Amino acid sequence: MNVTGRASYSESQLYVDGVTVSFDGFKALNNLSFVVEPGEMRAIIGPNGAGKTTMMDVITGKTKPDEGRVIFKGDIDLGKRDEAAVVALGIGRKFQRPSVFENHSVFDNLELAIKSDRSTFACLFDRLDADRKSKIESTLERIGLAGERDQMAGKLSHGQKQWLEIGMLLVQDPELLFLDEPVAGMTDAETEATVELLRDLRGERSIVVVEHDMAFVHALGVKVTVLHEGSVLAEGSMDQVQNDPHVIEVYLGR
Amino acid sequence: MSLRQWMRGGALRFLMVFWALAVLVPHSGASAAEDLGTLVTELGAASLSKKQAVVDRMVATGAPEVVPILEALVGRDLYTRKSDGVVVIGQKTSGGKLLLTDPLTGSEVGTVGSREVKRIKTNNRLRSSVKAVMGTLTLMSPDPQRRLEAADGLLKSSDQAMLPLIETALAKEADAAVKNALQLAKASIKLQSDSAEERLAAVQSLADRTDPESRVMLSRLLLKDGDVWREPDEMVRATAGKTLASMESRLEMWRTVEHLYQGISLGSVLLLAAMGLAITFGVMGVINMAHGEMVMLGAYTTFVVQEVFRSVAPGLFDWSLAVALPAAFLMSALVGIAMERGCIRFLYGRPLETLLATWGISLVLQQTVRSIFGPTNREVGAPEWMQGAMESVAGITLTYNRLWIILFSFCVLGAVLLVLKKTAFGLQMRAVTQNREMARAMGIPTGRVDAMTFGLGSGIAGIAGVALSQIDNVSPNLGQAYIVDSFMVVVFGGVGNLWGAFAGAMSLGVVNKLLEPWAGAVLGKILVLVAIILFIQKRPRGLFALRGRAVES
Amino acid sequence: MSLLQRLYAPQAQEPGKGRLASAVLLSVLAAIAVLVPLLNLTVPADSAFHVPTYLVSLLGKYLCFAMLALSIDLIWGFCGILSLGHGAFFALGGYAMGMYMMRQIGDRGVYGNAELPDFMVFLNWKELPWYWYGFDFFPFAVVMALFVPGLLAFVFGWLTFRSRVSGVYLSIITQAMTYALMLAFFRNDMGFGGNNGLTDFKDLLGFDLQSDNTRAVLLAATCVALAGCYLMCRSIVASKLGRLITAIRDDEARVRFLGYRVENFKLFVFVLSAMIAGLAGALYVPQVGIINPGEFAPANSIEAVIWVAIGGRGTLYGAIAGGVLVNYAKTVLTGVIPEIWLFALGGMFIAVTLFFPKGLVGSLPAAVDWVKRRIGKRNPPASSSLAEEPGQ
Amino acid sequence: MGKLTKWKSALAATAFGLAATAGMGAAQAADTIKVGILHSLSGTMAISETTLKDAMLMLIDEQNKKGGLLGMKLEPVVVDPASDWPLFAEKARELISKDGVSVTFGCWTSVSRKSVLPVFEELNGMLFYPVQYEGEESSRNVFYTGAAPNQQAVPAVDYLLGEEGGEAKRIVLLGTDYVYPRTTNKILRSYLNAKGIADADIMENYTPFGHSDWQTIVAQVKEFASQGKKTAVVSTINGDANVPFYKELANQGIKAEDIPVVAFSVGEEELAGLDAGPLVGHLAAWNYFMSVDTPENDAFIKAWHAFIKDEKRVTNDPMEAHYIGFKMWVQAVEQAGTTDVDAVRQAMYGQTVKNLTGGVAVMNTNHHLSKPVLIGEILEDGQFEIVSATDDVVVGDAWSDFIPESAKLTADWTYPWVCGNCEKPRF
Repeated sequence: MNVTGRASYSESQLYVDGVTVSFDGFKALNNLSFVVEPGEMRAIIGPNGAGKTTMMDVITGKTKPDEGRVIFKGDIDLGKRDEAAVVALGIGRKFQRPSVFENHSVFDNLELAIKSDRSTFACLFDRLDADRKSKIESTLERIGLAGERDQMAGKLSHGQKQWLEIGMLLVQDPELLFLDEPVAGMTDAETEATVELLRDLRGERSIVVVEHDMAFVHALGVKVTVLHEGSVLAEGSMDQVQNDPHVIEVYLGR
Repeated sequence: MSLRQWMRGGALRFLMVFWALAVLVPHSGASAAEDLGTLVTELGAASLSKKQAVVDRMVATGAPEVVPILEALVGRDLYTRKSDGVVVIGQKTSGGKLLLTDPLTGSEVGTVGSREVKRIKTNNRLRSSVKAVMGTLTLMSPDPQRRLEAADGLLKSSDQAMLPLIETALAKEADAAVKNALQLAKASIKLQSDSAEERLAAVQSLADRTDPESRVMLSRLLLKDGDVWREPDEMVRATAGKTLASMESRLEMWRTVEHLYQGISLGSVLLLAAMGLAITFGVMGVINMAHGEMVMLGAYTTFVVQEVFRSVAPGLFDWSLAVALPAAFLMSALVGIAMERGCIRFLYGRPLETLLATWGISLVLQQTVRSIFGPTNREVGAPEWMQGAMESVAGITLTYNRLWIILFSFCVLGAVLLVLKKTAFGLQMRAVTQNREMARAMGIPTGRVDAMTFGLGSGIAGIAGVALSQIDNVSPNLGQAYIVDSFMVVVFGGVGNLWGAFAGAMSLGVVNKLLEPWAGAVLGKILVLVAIILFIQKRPRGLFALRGRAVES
Repeated sequence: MSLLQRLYAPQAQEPGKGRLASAVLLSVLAAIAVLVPLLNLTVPADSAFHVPTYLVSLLGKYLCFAMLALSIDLIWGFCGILSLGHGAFFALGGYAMGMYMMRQIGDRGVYGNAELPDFMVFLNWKELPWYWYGFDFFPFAVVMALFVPGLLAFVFGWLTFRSRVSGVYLSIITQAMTYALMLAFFRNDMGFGGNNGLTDFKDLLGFDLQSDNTRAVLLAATCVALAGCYLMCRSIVASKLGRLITAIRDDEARVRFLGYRVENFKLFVFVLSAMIAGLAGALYVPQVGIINPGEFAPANSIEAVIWVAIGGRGTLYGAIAGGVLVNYAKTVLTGVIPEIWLFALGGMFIAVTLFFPKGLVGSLPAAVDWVKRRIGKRNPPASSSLAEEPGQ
Repeated sequence: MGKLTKWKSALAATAFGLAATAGMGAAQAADTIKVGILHSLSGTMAISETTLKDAMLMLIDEQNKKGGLLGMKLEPVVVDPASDWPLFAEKARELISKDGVSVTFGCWTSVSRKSVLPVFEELNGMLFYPVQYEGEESSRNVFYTGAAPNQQAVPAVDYLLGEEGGEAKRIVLLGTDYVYPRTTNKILRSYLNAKGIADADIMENYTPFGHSDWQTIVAQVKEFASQGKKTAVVSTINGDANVPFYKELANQGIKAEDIPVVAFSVGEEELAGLDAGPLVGHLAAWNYFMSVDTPENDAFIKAWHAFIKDEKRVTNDPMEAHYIGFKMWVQAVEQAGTTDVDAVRQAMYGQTVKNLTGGVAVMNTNHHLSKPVLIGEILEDGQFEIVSATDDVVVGDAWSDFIPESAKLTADWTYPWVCGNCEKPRF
């Protein structure tokens, strides 16, 4: 399956170009390349060990690529930046395991996440202004946690934690969002609500969803990239990739 | 065969001794032989500085009884009886009393308490010269050890008149060590020759050696007494200087070898101390501050085992360590299991709390040992085969106890690796530490495996205690001295990896020992600690860290 | 809004019990600062209300240890960084103050040498090493008592947090740090008096160290400093930065992916904590009269961590209580049962870990709730949780 | 909870805290004379100091059997300063202020003595310090019953340099890195220089406390000794480090006849912890050896064995120092008729006690004893055989003659000097 051509890279949101990462000889990513367009929502699927999490680690600055480049917004090389710098550029990431600050209230979680001066001393003397406060309140509404505003995040249900984490990303105002298994462990109703939420976000910003749940990916109805052994196996609409013989082999064969 | 028996063995020997004694004391011909009995009494009464003269006169009598008397003198078995001032030879009996014999006749003259006699004092100088005299008498002994001592004595006296005796002995000698010592003695004697050529030849005969004795001989030639050279001949001096310089340069390489050996030896001690910790801390995640006390318990077990041997079977003392090993393992392992069951198992998942509790346990264990055994050091003896050192020809010293400890630490490492990799218990242990829930679901008794694992780690610490008792104090503080170092080794090597502990211990040991001659012991250690801190910055998970996503989360 | 105002501003984080404990703590400190000197200096020695001088210096010592415990709680209880080397910062602060007092001796030393301290005289030092310059001046010494521990913490933390060394690795290398410093200070060549350290102090700012007045003032100053540090820590903990460091403790990766440079926040708290420890050391030395390399011993740092755990970590006041409590127990036990006091102390550590995982003071609210429930109070308690529950 | 109740509870807590601590200053009983014993029973120094605590208990017990002192029983007050130097100061203050002891016997390390010194001076207490030390000190409130450098180090070196000791021409000074070895070695170096031994023939090496790996240093000593001149080692290695040092020495085959080691901190107690066989012939310099054959010593050893209920326990020099110190104090109290520190101090000067080793110890006005100096060789059984003894007692010098700054000082606590470190009399 061929990779999207060079032509689109200067105006792309994210351009992953031939990235290779290996751990003690094992190639977690092998010459991985793909492009995400501005405003696009993309689903990335792949079996365990396909390199999905490592891919996100590389893009968000946690892991440095051994080879290849990651270009953001046409001219920013992410390969040399750490997590904080990547976030400051406007990239948000939700983890596979919901990670919220369990010993803080829901409101505090959002307050810590909201776009503001990240320097140490600014935080020491920071007071929440009205603008940010109203933004937090509106985000609370949006993720459906207004009623749990002052509850400890640790007391939330699994699905609520997922939403809170998405909310924490939203208040950062990122241009590009990575969501790692946003509906893992959710009930059907919660999954549906999440699909609504994501559809609602569509067009506002570029979103990459990494997911196992095929029904969910189907429901999103977006372009799908299939990873396998650290590189792209197939790309296209859900229906296209589902019928791709390579994909069938990887998922069903052997 | 004691010297006395040997002396009485035959006329030939008697003649030889007589001849040796005759040539040994050049001024012996001056006066007629004195009465040995008077001399012995005089020896008992003489002050330390006068004794030398009395000994010389005793030798001059040429009587064969002199040898056992001198032997007793050097062995500190010669006494004067307080009641009548008679000189006697005393032998310790099992009851703490002394069995007295007459030095001249060898007949028993009674048994007395140790406060009823007074030991005839000797000092290093006197013993040294008496041993030199005796050397000539025992050079033909069938016991190589005695011959070696004799040769050393000859080296010390370096008497010209002994040269023919040495030549004869050299021709017959088969034992390499004795031969070596004899050659040294010969060179030493020849260096005192009046002929410059002979001295030169002697210097040249030393060219292949690097041992301290020959270097002492050569250096002496280069000394000045005031403005006068000790060695008058310039040619001899120049050759000696050159020979010495070439010895030094060869020695340089050997010294590096010696430092490496010392480093590996220190490393093996660290490895032993840290290996148990690599299991309790590295594998189970328990910050076990009582680890040092497990080592201490092992050392005290050794002490107890040896006490039993001393009182029950003193003849088998050399085997005491073989018994102490399993005993120490069991002792420490049982205490470890009790600790785990009684306390630590309630704290899994809270590693920092284990620090607190085990610190408390370590205080309690220390005080317990102090209460039972007292606060002072306890004597742990070394079996015969762990005493002394291998002196290589190159002049470097490899001590046997360290050699054994190096071997021992490797064996323990191998055994532990085997247990972990090849046994069902090892498999269960790895399963439990990797995924407790899954292991339990598969029917592994996780509680028992935890206890056994902790017991294994503690038991290894106990074994380390047996080894450490051979080189360090056996006191309640023993453990404290090793705990910080052990943690350094485990963290430096990489937590949870026995090979990491091995590599960590060896590199820390070797680096420390290579730095020590240059920086001194204290600064060397500080530098190593700083290096560890910096190294951890470079590899935050230690030397043998697994890299990858799974490890980090 | 000032720091102090913010302290009392209601926060979602602050259940009532934290404030109550603060009030109790501050009033106790105020009472000690005022009453003890008063009862020591004005009440005649034979009165029942007389506080002996012996107690004054003992209390001062406890409070210095409490301050060290406070500094450890700030970094451990809130930021999750277990430092097993905080004794080093304490000792460095102590040495700075000791050096000042050493210089104050002037020519009253045994050799009457105005230029050099006694230990340098008999070790044949020809001149004062450069790093002793400036310690004739009290303000300089005080600045150094804060600056040197701060600098060490900065360099150490900057290296360590940037390389993301964490967990037990960090704990062990902090231990390596204090161990290396101990060995270094033991060396007589270092110029800090070797094993004997600095001792034989005469006066501080011209006041005789052996007079009851000076002791009383030192105790009061310690109370004030401890209260000040407590308030500062409390306001920091309550600020956004405080919530952020707690977040770092609970989920460092999340904070990082929110765009914060975690290492800077850790560094800030670490340096601040080291400076508090340094201040505690500086106040400690004039009250005990000696500073020596033994204070750097890894065991001392571990013990200080244990005070915090005994008191209850993540509460600040718990750490202070733990520091005082354990040291008080040590004083009593070493005098009353000198042969077996280690059993008692060790047993206490084990028991607290097993039965009061939140520490003695940290478990108080729960105990109070339990008692209240038993009594059957009409109004259920507002919150049953602890002030700040430590995470993993 | 109202504001008022809050304050009430705060006050109550304060009062409770004070009451609890004030309770420690309990009233003192007047029918006994209290004797403080300030020796570490735990921590690193417990190994040496616990024995001294037991020795003091024995001496006090014996005195009580004789009817006590001034018609009162002696009551020992034992505390544990736990090898923690600031704790020494705290405990000293506790003994004097709270327990009201009349005299204290204690300390081992110099740093512990330095730590308690200001306390004894401030509260005018009286301390008997029983261990050999570096000198350079004389306090009005301390009596030094151990050896000063001129009572141990200098005679020992004299012996090594002399004919009997083997006429050493090169000296290795090995020590633990703290004040006592540093000072002693400084004194020795200047003494050796005066005896014509050049600096090139002196090797000085310091190791940390508890140093356990002696391979390198012992090898260095061997190397240093292989330069053609008779070499001897003077060891000021402290406590714990000695056992591994001697083990390494023995294993590397250094015999006393070749390179004798004379130690100032190794006595019967230390040798009890190792197999002395390979060490036979190495030396130690002390003012007391257990092997000394006098009736006083026999009685002392017998009493000690009976008290400690262990025939294997040894006696050593600091124990004798406590024995002398305690006897002198008892005599001084009897002479003064009171336990008042000032009166007892005056009565102390010139007190004489028969040494356990023969001869008579005298307390001088510089608070140091005159004692004989003995040099012994290690025997197989961990005892010493005396090979040299001073003809007469040696007066302990507080200030060494071999350190220029110190040579000019005089310690004399009687009129007209009344000073521990003066160049001219006060009055």
